[in-house]
Amino acid sequence: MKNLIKDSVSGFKTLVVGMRLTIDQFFRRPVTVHYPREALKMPERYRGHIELVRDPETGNSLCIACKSCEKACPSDCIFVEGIKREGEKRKSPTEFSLDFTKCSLCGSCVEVCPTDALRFTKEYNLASTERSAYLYDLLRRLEGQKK
Amino acid sequence: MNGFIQALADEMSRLCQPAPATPPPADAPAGETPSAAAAEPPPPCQITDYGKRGFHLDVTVPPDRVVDAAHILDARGFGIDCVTGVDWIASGQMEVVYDYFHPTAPWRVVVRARIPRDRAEIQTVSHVFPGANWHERETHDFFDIRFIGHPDLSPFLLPEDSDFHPLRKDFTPLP
Amino acid sequence: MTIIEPIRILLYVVGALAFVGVNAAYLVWLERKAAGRFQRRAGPTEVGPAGLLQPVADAIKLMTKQLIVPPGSDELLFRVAPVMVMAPAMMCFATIPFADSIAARNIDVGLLMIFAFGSINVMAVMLGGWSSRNKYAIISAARVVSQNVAYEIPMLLTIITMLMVAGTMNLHEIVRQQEAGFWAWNVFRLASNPLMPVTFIIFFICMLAETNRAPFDMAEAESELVAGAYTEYSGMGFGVFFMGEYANIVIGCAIATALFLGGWGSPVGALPGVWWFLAKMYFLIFSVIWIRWTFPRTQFYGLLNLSWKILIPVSLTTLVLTSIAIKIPRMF
Amino acid sequence: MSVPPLELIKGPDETFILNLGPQHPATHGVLRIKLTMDGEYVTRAEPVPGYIHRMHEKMGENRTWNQFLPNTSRIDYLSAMAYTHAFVGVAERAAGIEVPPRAEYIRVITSELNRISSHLVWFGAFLLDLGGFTPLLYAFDDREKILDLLEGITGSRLTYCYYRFGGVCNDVDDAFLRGTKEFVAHMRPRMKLYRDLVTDNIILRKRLTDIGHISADMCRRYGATGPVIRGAGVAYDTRKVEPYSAYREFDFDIPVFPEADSMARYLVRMEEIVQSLRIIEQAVDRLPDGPFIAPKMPKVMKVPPGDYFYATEAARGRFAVRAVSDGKEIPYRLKLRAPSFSNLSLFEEASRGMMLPDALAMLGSLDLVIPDIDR
Repeated sequence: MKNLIKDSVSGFKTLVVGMRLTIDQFFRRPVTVHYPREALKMPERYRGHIELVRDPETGNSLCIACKSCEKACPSDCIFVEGIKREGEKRKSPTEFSLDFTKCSLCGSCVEVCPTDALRFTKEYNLASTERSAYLYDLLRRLEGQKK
Repeated sequence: MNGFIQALADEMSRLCQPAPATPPPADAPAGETPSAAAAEPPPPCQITDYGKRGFHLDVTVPPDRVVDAAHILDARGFGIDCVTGVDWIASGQMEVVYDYFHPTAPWRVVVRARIPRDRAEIQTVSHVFPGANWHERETHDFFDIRFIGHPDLSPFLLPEDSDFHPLRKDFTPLP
Repeated sequence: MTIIEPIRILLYVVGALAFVGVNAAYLVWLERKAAGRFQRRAGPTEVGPAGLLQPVADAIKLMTKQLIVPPGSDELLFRVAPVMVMAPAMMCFATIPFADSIAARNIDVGLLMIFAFGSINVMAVMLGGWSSRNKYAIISAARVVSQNVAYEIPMLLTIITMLMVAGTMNLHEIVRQQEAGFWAWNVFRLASNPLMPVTFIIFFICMLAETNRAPFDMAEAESELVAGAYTEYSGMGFGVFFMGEYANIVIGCAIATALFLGGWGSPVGALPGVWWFLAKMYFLIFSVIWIRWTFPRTQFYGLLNLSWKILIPVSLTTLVLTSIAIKIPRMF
Repeated sequence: MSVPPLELIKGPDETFILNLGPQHPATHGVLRIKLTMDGEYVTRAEPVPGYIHRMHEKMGENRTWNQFLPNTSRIDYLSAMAYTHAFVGVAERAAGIEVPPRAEYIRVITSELNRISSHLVWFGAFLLDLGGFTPLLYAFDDREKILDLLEGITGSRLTYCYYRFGGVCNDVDDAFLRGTKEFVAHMRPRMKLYRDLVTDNIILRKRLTDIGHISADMCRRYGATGPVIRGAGVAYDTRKVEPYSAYREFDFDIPVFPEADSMARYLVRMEEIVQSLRIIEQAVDRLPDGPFIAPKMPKVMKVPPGDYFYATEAARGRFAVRAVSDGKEIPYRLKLRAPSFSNLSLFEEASRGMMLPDALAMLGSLDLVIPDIDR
C-alpha cells in the first residue's frame, strides 16, 4: 500500500518532468530548414552524379578513354568510347555516357581514374518521370558548360 | 588459453576419426582442373590461426556426425552463428559450414561437412540449436541442400513458389 | 417568447454546429502546429499564412474522397457509426454554459445530460469497429469498450464528489458558486475536500481516457492496430469520426472548466465573461495536446490497472472525504 | 463480390490469424508476421521475411572484391560502416594487408558515430512503436548532426562506402574532428534529456519492464547477439571478445543488464551511446598522423585461396563475412551473417503467450532492419 502510493507519486513526478521538458522545447526555435525556400550548402565531398573535368589549358576533357571507370563500375552504368586523334599523344573520348538510373554513387570510377578526369557534381534535386532523363551524355554536358 | 580449445579439438577429432567411408567424391570428373582450395584435403581437425583465418578451430566431420558435433558444442556452451553452404562444383561436392561462437569466451569454431552435390542431404541440427532452423531453411533455398528432419523447408527468403536455387554455381538466371 | 424561442434554439444549433466544425478543423491545425513546436519543427506553413488554410485543404481532400464500404461489412452500421459519434457530441453543447447568458438551454440536470449523451460515443466507436469486418478494428472495438467502462467509474465518482460539493446538477449554478475568484474555484476548495486538486487530476485523466486521447489512445494505437476502429473508414467517414473526437475533447475540457475552474468567472473576480471560459477551456485543450506529444502510449492492462487499482480507490477516498467534510460541520 | 465466410478467417479453437505486415507501422519495413491470436494474446508468431530479398551473396559472386564494396552499405543501411568494415576486414585479413593506424582510428571514429546514429534511429522508431512521437524528432535532430559530419568526409549520408581495402578513401579534415568534438560535447547533455523525458518516464517503464524475456541461453541457442544478448546479462561484444581494428586501444565498457526484458535492451542501447561517445573522444584525441590508406594497394584486389571469417560489432549485433576465395578477382563465395536475422529468429519462441502490444514492443526492442534480414 505504502509502496503503491510512493510509486504513484514518483511516477506522477516523472510525468511532470517530461511535460516540463517538452514545453521547454516548445518555446525554442525550430531546428528544421524550410527546404524549397532555403537550402543547405552541399559539402565539398558530396557525391552527386559524376561529370567530366575540363582541362584548364585545352578546354577539353582530361579523359583518355582508358575505360578504367567502365571496368571498375559495379553496375555497368558507364560507357566510354574513344579514338586517338592525329597529332595528339593520347586518346580522347568520343562518347562518355552515364546511366544514372543504375548508378549507386559509390565513387569507384572517380577513384580509379588515372587522370582525375571525373568528379562528382553537387546535384541532388533531380526528378523526372522518364528514365531517359537520366541517361547523361557527359561529353555534351561538358560542351554545354564551356558556353 | 589453448587448454579449452585443445580439449575441444581432441574431442572433435574423435568425431572425425572413424571416417566411415568418407563421402564418395568418385563422381568428380577426373579431367576437370580442381580449384586450388578444393585440391588440397585439409586435415580434419585443426587449430587455426585466428589472426589469419578468423576462427580458432576448423573441424571437418563426416556428414552423419554434424549432429554429434552440435551436441558436443552445445554441451560446452557454444551458440550457433550461422549455417551456410559452399558449392564446390569442380569436385562435385557441396560443403555445409556451421559457424559456432561462444558467448562468454572468444572462441569460434567452424564445423564443415562435405556431401555429394547431386544428392545433397544432411541431418538437421535445428533440434539442438533452434537458431539453425532459419539458417538451414535459407541454405536450402540457396543451395538445395535438404536437411533431413527439418520442420519446414519451404522457401524462406525466396518467393514462396520458387523452385530455383541461386547460389548453386550452375544456376542460370532467366533471361 | 413563443416565437423567439425556436429561433433562438435554431441559432444555437447552427452556432454549435459551426463551433464544433471550426473547432475540429482548427484544433487539428493547433495540434499539428503545437506538435511541430514540441518537436522543434515549424508545423504546417505552406497553405495560407502560417498554414491557417491547411484545415480547409484537408477538409476538401477528405470530402472529395470515395467512401468505401468494405465487402462483407454491415453497411448500415458502418455508415451510421460516424453519425453516432457526432450527434451526441452536438447534443452535449446544448447545456454548456459559455457565459452567464450564452447557453442554448439552462437545464437543471445539465451535467447528467452531458454524461448520458457522452457515453453513447463508446457504442458508436465499437459499432464502427465491429461493422468494418477488419480484425484490427474488432480488437480496437473490444479495447474501447473495456477502456471506457473502466474509466466511466472513476469519472462518475469524481462527478458525484462535485455534485456533493455543489449541491446541484445545473452547470450555471455550479459556475455561479465559483464566481468570486480563483480561491473560490472548486479545484481549490480545500475546505470541503483536501484532495480537491487530486479529484481534478483524476477527472482530467478520465477525460483523456474517455476521449481516447494519448496516452490512452488504445483504440487508435496506430503502431499496433493501424488505425484501430477507423481502419476501414475513408474520406469523410473518417473525417466525421475525427471531428467527433475533437468535439468530445472540447466538451470534456468545457465541463472541466465549468466544474473545476470557475467557468466564465475571472480569476480575480472582475470582468467575468465568455473570454475567460474560452481561455480556460483552450488552456486545457492545449494541455491535452501537450500530453499527447510528450508521453508514449500506455499498455492496455496498465491502463486498466491504473483505473481499477489507483483511480477508483483514490476517487472513492475523495468521495468519502468530501462527504465527511460536508457532513461534519452540519452536525454542529 | 464473394466474401469468404467468417469460419475461414477464423482458425480452429477460437484463434484467428492476423497478418501483421508486410506493410504495418510496427514492422519498420516490409516484414510480415503471421500471428495466430487468441483474443489479444499471441499464441504463435511466424515471421515471414524475404519481401526485399536482393541476393547480395549472389551479387558477390558476380563482381570483383572492389565492386562489391557499395553493396555492403546497403545491407543494413543504418549501420553501413560496420558492414563495410567486416567486408574490407575479411579481405585484409586474408591478404595480410597492414592497415595504417590512422586509418584504423578513422574507422573506429566513423563506426562509432554510425553506431550512435543507428541507435538514435532505433530510439526514435522504438518510441514510435510505443506511441511516443516527440522523442523521434529529438533523436533525428541529433542524428542529423552525425549525418552532416559523415557527409562532410564521405560525401554521402547513409550508404557511405567509405572504407577501402587497406584504409579509407578520404582523409578526415580538421572540420570533421572539430565537429566531432563539438558533437560529443553536445550529445552528453542530450542523453540527460532522453533520460528525463523517456527513460525515467513511468509509462515507458511500465510498458517495458518484465516484458519480452529473452534469456541468455535462448540468445545462445538462436545466435542472437548485440544488445539482445547484452540485455540478457552476457557481456558479449565483438569489440571486446574478438577485438578488431583499433578497439583494443580504447577504454570503454560493455553495458550489460541482466534483466533480459525489453527495458534491459533499451538501457543497453542508451548506455552504448554513452560508451561510443567515450571511444570517439579518445580516438579523436589520440588520432595518429600518417597515411590514411596502406601504400601500394593494388587497383584490383586479389585474395589468396582459402576461407576466412571476419566479424564486426554492428549496431544490431555481430555482423560477419565468411569469404571463400579461389584466388581470383571475384570471390568464390561470400556469406553475410546478418545480426537481425538471428535476432528475429527467436521471436517465435519469445513472443508466445504475449499480448499484441507487448509482442510489438519486444519486436521493437530487437531493433530490426529488414534489408538486413532479407539481404
